[in-house]
Amino acid sequence: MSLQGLQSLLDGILMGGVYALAALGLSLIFGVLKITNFAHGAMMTVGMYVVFALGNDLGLNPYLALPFAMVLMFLIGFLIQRFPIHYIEHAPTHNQLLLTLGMAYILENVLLVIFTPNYQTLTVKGFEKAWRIGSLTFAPAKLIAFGVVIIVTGCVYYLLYMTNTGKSIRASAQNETGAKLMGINVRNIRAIAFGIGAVCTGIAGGLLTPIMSIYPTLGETFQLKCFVITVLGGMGNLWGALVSGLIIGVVESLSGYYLGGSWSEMVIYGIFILILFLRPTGLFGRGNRREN
Amino acid sequence: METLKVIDVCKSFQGNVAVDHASLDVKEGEITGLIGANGAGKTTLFNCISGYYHATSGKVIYKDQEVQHKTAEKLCHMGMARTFQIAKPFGMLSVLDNVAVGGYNKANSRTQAYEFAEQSLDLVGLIDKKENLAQLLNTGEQRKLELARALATQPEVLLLDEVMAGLTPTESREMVELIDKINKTGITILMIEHIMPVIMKLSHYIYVMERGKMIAEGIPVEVANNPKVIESYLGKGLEVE
Amino acid sequence: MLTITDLHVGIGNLKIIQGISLEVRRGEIVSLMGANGVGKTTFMRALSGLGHITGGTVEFEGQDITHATSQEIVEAGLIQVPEGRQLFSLMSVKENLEIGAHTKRAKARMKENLEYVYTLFPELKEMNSQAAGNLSGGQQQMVAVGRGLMADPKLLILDQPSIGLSPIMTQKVLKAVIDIHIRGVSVLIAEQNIHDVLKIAHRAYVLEQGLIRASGTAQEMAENAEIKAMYLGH
Amino acid sequence: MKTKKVEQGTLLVLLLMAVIYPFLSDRYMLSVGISVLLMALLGQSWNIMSGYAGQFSFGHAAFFGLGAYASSILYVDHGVSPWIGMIAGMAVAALVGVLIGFLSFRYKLRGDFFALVTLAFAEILRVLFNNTKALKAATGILIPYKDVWSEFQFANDRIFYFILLAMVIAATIFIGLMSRRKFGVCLIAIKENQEAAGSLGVPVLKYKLLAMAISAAIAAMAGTFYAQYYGFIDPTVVFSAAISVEAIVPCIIGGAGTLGGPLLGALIIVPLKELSNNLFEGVNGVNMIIYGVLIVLFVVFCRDGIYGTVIRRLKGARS
Amino acid sequence: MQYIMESERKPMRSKRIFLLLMTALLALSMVLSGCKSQTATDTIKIGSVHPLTGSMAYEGQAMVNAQKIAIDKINAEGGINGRFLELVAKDSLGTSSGAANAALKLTNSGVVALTGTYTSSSAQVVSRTAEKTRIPLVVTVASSDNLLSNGYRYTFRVQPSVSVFSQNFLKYLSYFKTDDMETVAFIYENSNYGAGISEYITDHIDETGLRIVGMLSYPATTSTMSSEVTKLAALDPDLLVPIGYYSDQNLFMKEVLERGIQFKKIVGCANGAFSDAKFLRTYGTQVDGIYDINYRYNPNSEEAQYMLETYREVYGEDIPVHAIYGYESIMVVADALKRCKNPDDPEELRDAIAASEIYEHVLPQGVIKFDEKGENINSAGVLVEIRDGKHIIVFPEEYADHDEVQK
Repeated sequence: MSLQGLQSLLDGILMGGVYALAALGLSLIFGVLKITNFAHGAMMTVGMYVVFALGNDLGLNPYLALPFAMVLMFLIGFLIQRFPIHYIEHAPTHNQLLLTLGMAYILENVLLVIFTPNYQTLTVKGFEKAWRIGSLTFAPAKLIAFGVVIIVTGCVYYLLYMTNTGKSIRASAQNETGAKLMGINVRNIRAIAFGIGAVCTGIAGGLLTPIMSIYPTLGETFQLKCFVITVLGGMGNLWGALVSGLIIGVVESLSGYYLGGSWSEMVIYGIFILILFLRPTGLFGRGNRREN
Repeated sequence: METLKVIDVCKSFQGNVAVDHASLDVKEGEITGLIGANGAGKTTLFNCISGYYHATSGKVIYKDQEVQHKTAEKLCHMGMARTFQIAKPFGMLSVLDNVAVGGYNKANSRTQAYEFAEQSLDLVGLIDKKENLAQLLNTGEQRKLELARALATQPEVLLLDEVMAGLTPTESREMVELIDKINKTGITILMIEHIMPVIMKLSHYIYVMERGKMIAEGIPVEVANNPKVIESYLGKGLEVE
Repeated sequence: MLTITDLHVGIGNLKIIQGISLEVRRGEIVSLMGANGVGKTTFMRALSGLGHITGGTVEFEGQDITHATSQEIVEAGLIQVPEGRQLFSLMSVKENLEIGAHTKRAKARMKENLEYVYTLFPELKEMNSQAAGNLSGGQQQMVAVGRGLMADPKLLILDQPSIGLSPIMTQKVLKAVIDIHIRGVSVLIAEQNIHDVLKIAHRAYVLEQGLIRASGTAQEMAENAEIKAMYLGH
Repeated sequence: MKTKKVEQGTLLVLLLMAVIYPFLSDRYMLSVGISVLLMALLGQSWNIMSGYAGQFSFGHAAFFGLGAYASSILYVDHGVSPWIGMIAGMAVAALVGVLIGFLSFRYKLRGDFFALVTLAFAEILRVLFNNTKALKAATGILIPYKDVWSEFQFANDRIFYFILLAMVIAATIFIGLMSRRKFGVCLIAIKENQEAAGSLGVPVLKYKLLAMAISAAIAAMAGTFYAQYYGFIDPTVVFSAAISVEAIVPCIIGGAGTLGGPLLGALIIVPLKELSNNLFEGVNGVNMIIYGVLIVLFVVFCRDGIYGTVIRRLKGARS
Repeated sequence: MQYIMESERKPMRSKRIFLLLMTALLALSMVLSGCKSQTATDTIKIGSVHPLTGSMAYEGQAMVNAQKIAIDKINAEGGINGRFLELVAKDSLGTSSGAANAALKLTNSGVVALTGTYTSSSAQVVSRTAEKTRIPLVVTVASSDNLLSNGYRYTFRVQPSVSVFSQNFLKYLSYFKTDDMETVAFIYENSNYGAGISEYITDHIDETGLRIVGMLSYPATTSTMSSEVTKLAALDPDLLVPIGYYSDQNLFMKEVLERGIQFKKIVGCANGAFSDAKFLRTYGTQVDGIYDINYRYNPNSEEAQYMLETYREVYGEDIPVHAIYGYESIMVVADALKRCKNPDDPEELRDAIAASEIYEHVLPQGVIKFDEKGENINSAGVLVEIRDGKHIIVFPEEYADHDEVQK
């Protein structure tokens, strides 16, 4: 592989990390809560704007602003689950889809009203130049984002598999009646799970703020990509989401380099369809769940 | 004369063996019973016979043809119908429409399909409720609907998967009579059942399945006294001090 | 211990339970009998806060729990082992048991209860790390009962534990119920398998079309000609 | 029987309204009327495949776009009348629909996964058309402006309106007839329980594919109309997810799997959207917030759709 | 029956109230959308159709903002023969049907002219509407070449089209082309506008003596430009031509600057980012030496200065360059209105617009005059250089301005 190919690979991995985190939120919501969430991109944008507002108006370093964004995103996620998603948990997919789409319209346009539709750019001092090793360059914001992604994924894993709350979340996902009969407050637990998903999504958005110029509908462009990653990794599979995020990042970057950016979309959707056909449980999924 | 022969069928899911070299024969005009605990593989075997699953290995022979790779629709056209363990009514269709879906299997026209439907509703005793939505039926009626639908396809062989489940004593008594009646019209029956007295009363021949394998077979009396069956399935009865 | 007065329960617009009064005294095994579809499960679920109670009262240890949430009911010590087991099928046996001890009270006694579950069902210890969904029906029922015990019940409700089990497995589960009872837990058990359950119960109620049709001691019931004819007949 | 009367009554009232409407309205109202009908037509198309047969599509833009492109390319490049182009477009869309369906069903995709596949196919077509010079790439196709009926062009929008109305009526009648015949009854059976339907001898795959083909053809018809009426198409317009959403919205608002649902849904949501556009002109975004809130409220409080809820009530179905 | 999920407490009553409310709202909406807003006779209304929500809301809003400034200016100067102008702006929602409905709503409310629409697809639809309703449309921004190819009588375009921009590029090449410049690479967003310009230029590349070494296209919604930057860095063309919208081109430059890649010469063509004030605020002098051929005001025009200052005052930012055409479109309509005997007659207004000869305007071009297709015959972009973190027009000479610079 040429040096440029290597650089593309590297860029793909770094960007893939952010995709992975964004998809992780969706994977939780899609896989654990069984909600087809089309407000995912909009939730990501909310994260972007929270970090932007804190960074721009209060002069906070965007990475220090992340915790605030996390708290806010958790609340937003929690509330979205309690109302309105709670009411359509057992409704058919298209109802969920339309509802979350409605939520997306609301979130995006609330942002539009508050922040105006103008493009907003947040520059971080000291991050203007890429770091380099030999002839390879690393965008600092992406590198830090990558680190944060690994940490967050680890935290979420710990939360889901090592804590009581996590066990309750998984239990509620697998058998609602069983969970209720063990005294688990399923309603709250689901809202918490949605909140956690929203936090991941929001962080992913926040990490993109120093990388992209943002506007209220920016999140839409990540929506389908996140679905691709979620399905590729297996719904609700954390490490699957991480690895698939990297795969998609790399595929996008390499196909962008070798075929051109216009076709990289096509390659990604092609992979998506193949995965749906051949391994709907994802690359790492076990069992055959497509029938249910 | 066997209408249906199952020879050495295996079925596994991602390495989990659900049916392990199971064989059975269904003789024409008889009622053949299949018993075993939940998870023994009865329903999976049923699914392999009725074309819903394709057996991993082994053969299913129906009317002297190998049918293990045929779909459920094809088998239905060939005269094999089945019911499901959990009744699966088409809730938003009326009872009559539900049965007519089955009726279309052999019918040449809409009228004939509905004729078939009315006939079988009459047979199972649901004709009074034909205009109701299927989802409004109670458990017992849903069972009957399930049976009527299968009958409307004009089957030669009927596969019944726990038709007694969820029935009140009165209903199950009626159901026993109904099955007997259906059998007397010349339809061959293979049935899965839990309730021992029912299967003992109805079946001409019984197979016992455990962990995917056939562990015993014979006429009812033989099976009930088979020590292997007692040991692993029937038990010696509950002894309380 | 559990006093139910004139309970009405519905699903949607349908009235399923139409005025049931029933009592479980401390230290009793009470059986609720009736064929499938008469409303046993609806009734049982309502006791655990999973139904739409339209009338009547449920009192547990002097506390009115008619409209309590399922969490509150579990806290109070009324635990249900539901019909169809409702296990967390992708989680391991151990995790299933651990989740049973969700309340504070149960967590405090988790170690003790876990030990008891393992003495009651030694097989479970060997299958600790297996996913619950991969077990056989009988084994799953053991996990379900075990999970219920982990919640440290004062009163254990078992909804049709024998469903789908072979007769021999049913006998095993019922034996476990006796053991649990000896340990001081009261039991309310719904069963179709009347023949066996009357052997272990002190008293029994017969449910038919949403109403109590008959009640009495187990012996009375076993000797009742009508019931014999209806349920023990086949 | 009561249900039937109510259904027929509703449809008759709707039809009457639809016929009188253009004579009472000005150009703007007519244009809104056309938006309503276009949404209704897309809705009916979606209704067959997703409402009746239960195969949830989130990529109807694929068929819509194919229809628009097929007729427009034939018309602009080869001078073929769009009336004929429309038929060709319908055929192409049906073919693609069958292909997508065949692959999806062959791999046993359902529910969310099937929806995602259709979405992905629509996106692939968008990228493909956007990058293929022979298909005019990103430039799009401009339809010449004339007033020649044989070329599907009218200066008078009222004629466009009535043509679209005829299409909607045809689709509705088709579905109405279908729903009482073998095909329709079996489709509902497939939706409610595919295995059970299969075990009763219903040719599940064939019927599902047929439903997809018909659905795709109707969407393509809507696509041709769109191109002829608005006079311009490009890949980002006709293959956009927004079109796919427009096919779903009226069905959910009105009631999926009912004959009048998509019609009523379109009749409700389009004017409401227009209204919120008109009422909240001052602060941009508020119109879309209102639209979003409306959708959320409808879905939460009226899960079966307005028409669907009424029909279910009449049939005495459980909510 | 046990398998039915009991939902906890159905919102029965609220459901009924909701349905009632919806019915009422529906009835209201039918009535309201039916009534025409009363036609005030004292003002002359001009309609404006732009995307005010969705992904192009910023551009659309800026366009309307600039139009408002133009309207205010005319009204402050006494209006049209004593009558005031009124701008009625509608959200096109960025869709064709939205644009058509908005345009018709406007024609209904008695506007004498339409303006719009920022996107070409909407412009095509609105121009057809204009033709059908016989109300003139002055296109603010829509660059598609085939917009006027249908022979519409009622559509006029002030702004330079794709081919004009491309021709400008070829013409201005002489200014920045050095003798050792041999290779050229394009990086363009893959829609009508980016692809259109790059195609036009490549078709005429032989005239320039340049050799194309790279044609990189990307979707405008991309979230990363890394691989494009990597590839271009390897190609290292003598001339790099980026064509795209604000957010994607901003992303591109950010990557370039981060990595410290020095391209020999970057000349944007109608680049959404390079000519934007925000771009300079973000990067300052780092982007010095970049050229862009783009929309611009005429720095020598007093009116342009007025426009700039007022916009900055009212909206707190510099006027985005495309919005200048929003401003001028109003001026074109106003100029024509002044020449009409009956300003309420769209037909007369159309003829007046067609006969326009405007010498005093804010654009860097000669007289504004329309050919029979409706195209502004002198429309042109200018070559802008970023010098000391400021935009300076360097070519053509008559609009070049080395002293006056935009803040």
